[in-house]
Amino acid sequence: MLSLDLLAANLLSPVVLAFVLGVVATSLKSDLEVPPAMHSAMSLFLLLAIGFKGGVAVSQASLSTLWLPLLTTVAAGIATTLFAYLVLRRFVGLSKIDAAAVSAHYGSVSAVTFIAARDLSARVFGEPEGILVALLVALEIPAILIGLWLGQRSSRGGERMWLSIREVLTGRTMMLLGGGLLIGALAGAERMQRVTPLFFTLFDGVLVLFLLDLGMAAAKRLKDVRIVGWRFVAFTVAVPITHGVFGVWLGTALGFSPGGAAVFGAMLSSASYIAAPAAVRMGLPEANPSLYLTAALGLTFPFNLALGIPIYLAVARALS
Amino acid sequence: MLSLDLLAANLLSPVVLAFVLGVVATSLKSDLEVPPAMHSAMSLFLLLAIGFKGGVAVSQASLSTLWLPLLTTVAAGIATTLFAYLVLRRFVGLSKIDAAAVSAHYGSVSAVTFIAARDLSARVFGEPEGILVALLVALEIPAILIGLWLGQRSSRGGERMWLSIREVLTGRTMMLLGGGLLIGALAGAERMQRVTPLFFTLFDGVLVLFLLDLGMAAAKRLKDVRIVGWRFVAFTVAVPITHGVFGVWLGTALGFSPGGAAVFGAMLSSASYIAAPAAVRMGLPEANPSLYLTAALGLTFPFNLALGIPIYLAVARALS
Amino acid sequence: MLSLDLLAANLLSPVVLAFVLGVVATSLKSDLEVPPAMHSAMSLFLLLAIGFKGGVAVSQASLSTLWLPLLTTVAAGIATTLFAYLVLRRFVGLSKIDAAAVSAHYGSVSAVTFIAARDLSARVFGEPEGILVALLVALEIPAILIGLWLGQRSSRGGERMWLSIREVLTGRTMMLLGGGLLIGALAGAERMQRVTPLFFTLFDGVLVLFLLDLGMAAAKRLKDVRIVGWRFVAFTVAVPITHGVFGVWLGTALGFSPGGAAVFGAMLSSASYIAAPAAVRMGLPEANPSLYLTAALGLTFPFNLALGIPIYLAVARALS
Amino acid sequence: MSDSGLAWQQVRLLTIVAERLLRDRILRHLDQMSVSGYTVIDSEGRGSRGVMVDEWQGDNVEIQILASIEVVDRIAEKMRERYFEHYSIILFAQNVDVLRGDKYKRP
Amino acid sequence: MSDSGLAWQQVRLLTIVAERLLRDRILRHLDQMSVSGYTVIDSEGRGSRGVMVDEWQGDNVEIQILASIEVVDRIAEKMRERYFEHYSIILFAQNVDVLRGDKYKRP
Amino acid sequence: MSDSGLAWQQVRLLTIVAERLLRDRILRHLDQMSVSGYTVIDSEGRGSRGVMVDEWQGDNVEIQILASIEVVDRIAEKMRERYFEHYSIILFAQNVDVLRGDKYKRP
Ligand SMILES: Nc1ncnc2c1ncn2[C@@H]1O[C@H](COP(=O)(O)O)[C@@H](O)[C@H]1O
Ligand SMILES: Nc1ncnc2c1ncn2[C@@H]1O[C@H](COP(=O)(O)O)[C@@H](O)[C@H]1O
Ligand SMILES: Nc1ncnc2c1ncn2[C@@H]1O[C@H](COP(=O)(O)O)[C@@H](O)[C@H]1O
Ligand code: NA
Ligand code: NA
Ligand code: NA
Repeated sequence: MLSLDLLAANLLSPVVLAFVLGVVATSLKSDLEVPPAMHSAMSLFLLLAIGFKGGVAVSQASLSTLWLPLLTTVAAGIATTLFAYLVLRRFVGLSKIDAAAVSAHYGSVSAVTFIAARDLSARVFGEPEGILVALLVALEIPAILIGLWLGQRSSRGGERMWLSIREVLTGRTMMLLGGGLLIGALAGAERMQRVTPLFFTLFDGVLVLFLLDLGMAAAKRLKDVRIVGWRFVAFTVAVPITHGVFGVWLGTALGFSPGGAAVFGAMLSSASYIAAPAAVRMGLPEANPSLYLTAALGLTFPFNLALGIPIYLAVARALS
Repeated sequence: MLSLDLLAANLLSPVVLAFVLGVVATSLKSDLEVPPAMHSAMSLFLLLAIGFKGGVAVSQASLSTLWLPLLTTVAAGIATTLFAYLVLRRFVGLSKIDAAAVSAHYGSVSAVTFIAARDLSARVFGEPEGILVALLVALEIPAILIGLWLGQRSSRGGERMWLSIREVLTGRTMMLLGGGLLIGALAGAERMQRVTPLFFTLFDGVLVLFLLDLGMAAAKRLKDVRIVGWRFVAFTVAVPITHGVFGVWLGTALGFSPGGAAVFGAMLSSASYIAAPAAVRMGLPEANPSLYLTAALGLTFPFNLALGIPIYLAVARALS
Repeated sequence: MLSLDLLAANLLSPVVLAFVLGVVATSLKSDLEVPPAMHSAMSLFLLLAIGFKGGVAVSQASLSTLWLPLLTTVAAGIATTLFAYLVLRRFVGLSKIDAAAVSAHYGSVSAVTFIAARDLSARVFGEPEGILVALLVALEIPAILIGLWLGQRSSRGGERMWLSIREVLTGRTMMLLGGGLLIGALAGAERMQRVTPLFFTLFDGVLVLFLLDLGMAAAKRLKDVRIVGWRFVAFTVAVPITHGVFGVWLGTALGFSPGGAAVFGAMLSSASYIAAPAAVRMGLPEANPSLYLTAALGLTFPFNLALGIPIYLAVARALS
Repeated sequence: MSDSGLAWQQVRLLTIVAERLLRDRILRHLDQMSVSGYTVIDSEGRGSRGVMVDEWQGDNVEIQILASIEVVDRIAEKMRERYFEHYSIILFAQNVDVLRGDKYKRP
Repeated sequence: MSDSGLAWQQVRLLTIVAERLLRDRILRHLDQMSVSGYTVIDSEGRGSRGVMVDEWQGDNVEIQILASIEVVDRIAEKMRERYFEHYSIILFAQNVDVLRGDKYKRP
Repeated sequence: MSDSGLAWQQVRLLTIVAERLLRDRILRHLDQMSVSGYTVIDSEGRGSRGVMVDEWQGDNVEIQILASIEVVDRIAEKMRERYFEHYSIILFAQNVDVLRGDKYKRP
């Protein structure tokens, strides 16, 4: 099912190779480093650019076709959060607080995984649906809210919960993705054309630099992996695959193209490591951050980048 | 006179929408932020790129046609500074020092307003005259000198004045605009071609990012607006309009195309918020910085960006 | 031999003019500055992009044609290091330690000199051989090892030597150049195409910004020039010319095109100011850093940028 | 305190090192506590927790506050109560000499 | 001062926090005042003025100077005279222990 | 030490300012010396040497370490032995008050 050239096309792409270079550099204790300001600049650029792309797509779509996918996405975000929570409680045996914290990450979404999936998918199947970006925005928040709610039932401080929710809704990720979406939709394809050379043409190149940086960050996280236990490690692979295959099926049921369904699968599969950690750290400070950071950035992200995405593409091809 | 689609073309441009996003993010107390190093990098890029563009234009113009516009621009810079000073003394009732400090800003020029005007003008009327960049450089300095001189008559320390003048002339803005102009003129169009993809093709995209950042800065400045009084607020709109319409008329009289005249109007209308504040802070430390920063960046810049520029375009169209 | 239009083509290129602007700004004590994070970001970009370019070239070359140039390059790196050491001991009269430290720089290579030479060469003779980048990587290290070894014979601490060697091999420069080379070679031309707009199309523009920054750094270094004595200053010009002409001859003997031979000459001629200083500072701390930094960055780099490169081009043209 | 003609006065300098995420909250506390000002410096660090959740903005911040003993104690108390248990945060205090000491001594 | 074999000596540490615009001027003063060195750190802050005119380079700088009591007083006096009235600037001083104390004690 | 109900305890604060190149080595020393943590700040500076070889990463770093007198002396001794002769490096120490003093007092 998972053809070799799909794997090769993915593993030999500059994006994945740059990630590997980052991991190698950190393992060799190289003094290579990406300045923090450059990291922020690239995040900002990538999120805004995704927003713009999605906004242009939305401006060309009829709004009536958006509601069903949007609602389905929110429902899927809630379902995957709860499923991850159950697995973490029953199978991994985490405490309530830790399980809630981790599940918030696995119900939410990683924008970079989305981008990498979109890239490979576009090369294999042609451009996927543009409205997927709108779904990306919709998938980000619900899981975090559910996770915070699950965790704070067993903890003090509901006030803290509202503070955290406020922070997620006005946080950078939402501002850039959501704001970019609005700008793209309001300006429309023609007016956006003058910013195309920066935001669209350079996108893949910036992604390569960003993944070099993420590779270094992921390798640092991996040092904590000994602490977490094999059941937890198994979780970080098995649950994403489950979510991913479920997502591909759901995407196909929604009538997406095979490429779109594969990207939708990768979205459900991915775990947030930008918006969720900050929100969970503020809202559930008792939870152990090593757990969710190691899992989302150190294990699930590399897994999806290298193997997960080709798998979801293969599943999408098989289902179509 | 001010047609609706001109307004729409402006307000729905990604540049203006990005500014609004910045204002909104700051109002919502979002943690969105542009790293200071990225801000500096973008300023540097934009100023150098404008210089390059102007230099290439100047290298293609005959120098004999440059003298009249240059002298007129310097004269106009002095005239608008004095006019602003009078209005601030008589109508707003500022102290001599504060009036001098603020008028230095309104006689000088904002490079970003120039760029935004050039952009809209190019879309509506086609590319305006390239030598406008040389005028931009010429307009920057005189007002600051006049302002410092007006202020320091009533204060101690002529030594301080010379220090400030030295600093304006060797300051970043002059180095990048003036240096870029020289490089562009010396290298010429053909040799500059290899840097076109970075400095010219990406220009509009970088401008969008820069305005996101300026939106956040402007919103922060606006918090001080309560202190300044309604007469001062009226000044920040009425005087720029006056300067702008005067500039359009002057540009038309100089034989510019309608687009060029509109851009020239926007230049005269705009208030400096990079070069002037630093120079005035050093040269007139007794002046209240909240006044000139709130006015130039918090009020006049957004006004021009949203409404002023379309107005000057409409006036130019009517006069031509 | 050195035609005037070759000189003009070089001196009026935006890259050289930007360097001059940087020197002027620093001499005028301007407050112009490139944020450190932007400096690092540009270094990272340029090194990785060179690596990518070379990797793509290597992926298209047959490996059997690579061995001879590679071995010759390593031998030339050792030879130039030893030659520089002899001149520094006999003619300049430096101490053993200082001579070893400086010779490590002159046997190694400056990536920016390589790029500038490649640029001018491409404009004059057409694209030079792509495998030159692989030679650049090979030329970097041997001289540093020889220099450390020369210096540490007369000093304590062999342990320190191994630490330094480890650091050179895992240092940023190697990671980015070597890692980029591997990525480019593994991914191949077709897969790299999506990152072309960032890494290849923008390359020259970024180089202009980088040289503005280097101009400021070089001007700062030049302040120390009084301390070093005229014999040392003579060394910083005469030895690079010798190395450069030798390199052009060697490149021609290796069968390179005239452009390729000229670039090879510029490589041998150039002195490292990124990798070597850091390694030498750690491995030979007794050596005086002002010597090697002033020489490599303050004297030899500007000389090569302005005059050396056109000279090697003229020599290559004469030899072909 | 020195022997010169300058009127050095003693106040207390409190330094807080905390994970970046707490930055805005701590500054909001300070704004409410009649502090005359503060200085914030980006920093990195290692400690007993070593958590860095905010890849975006880098590691830690160091916040320096000049204030009277009482105010410094009140701030320290607040930090202990709110953040010591679950967050990466340390603080230390010392006496320093300032000119214009009244500036820092709002009650 | 500690009890170890190390020869700790007391000198004075002066810390100046000022708006970025003053940076180069203050350093020029220091160069003229026989100071053996200084350390400069970028910082942000809020104070009684809270002015930031230089969007370009960010907020404040913190400058640390190790020197003798006399030199520190001379610097403080100069800062007060030149900048206290109109600019955002504060300073504080304290005693610290250094090794190689002579290094910091040029007259 | 203040008079409040808070249990301030005295420990020693060591500040090292060194050229950027030494950063990772110094931190490796600290990791081996049973220090409970450290804080690192980017800085620039001028001193008796004023060497900056690492254009890439900027100038100096300032490293702050809270520890017992003994550990601080041990670190200072190590720095003197290894780096004072050839590198740009200075250090100073002072007493500060902390809460939870035991945290910093591993032997
Ligand atoms: N002993 C120490 N000396 C200096 N800084 C420390 C020390 N311990 C902790 N820190 C700083 O305080 C932050 C939080 O510490 P912690 O709460 O122990 O994780 C660390 O990231 C360091 O920046
Ligand atoms: N009480 C304080 N504690 C610490 N830093 C302060 C304090 N007051 C002022 N500052 C710093 O000094 C700068 C100038 O202060 P000011 O002159 O009061 O505006 C501020 O931006 C802060 O960085
Ligand atoms: N007197 C001083 N006061 C404050 N910082 C200093 C002083 N002397 C040196 N430094 C700092 O320590 C670094 C190294 O000093 P040095 O070893 O003297 O070159 C300098 O770059 C400064 O950042
Ligand atoms: Na998910
Ligand atoms: Na104006
Ligand atoms: Na060489």
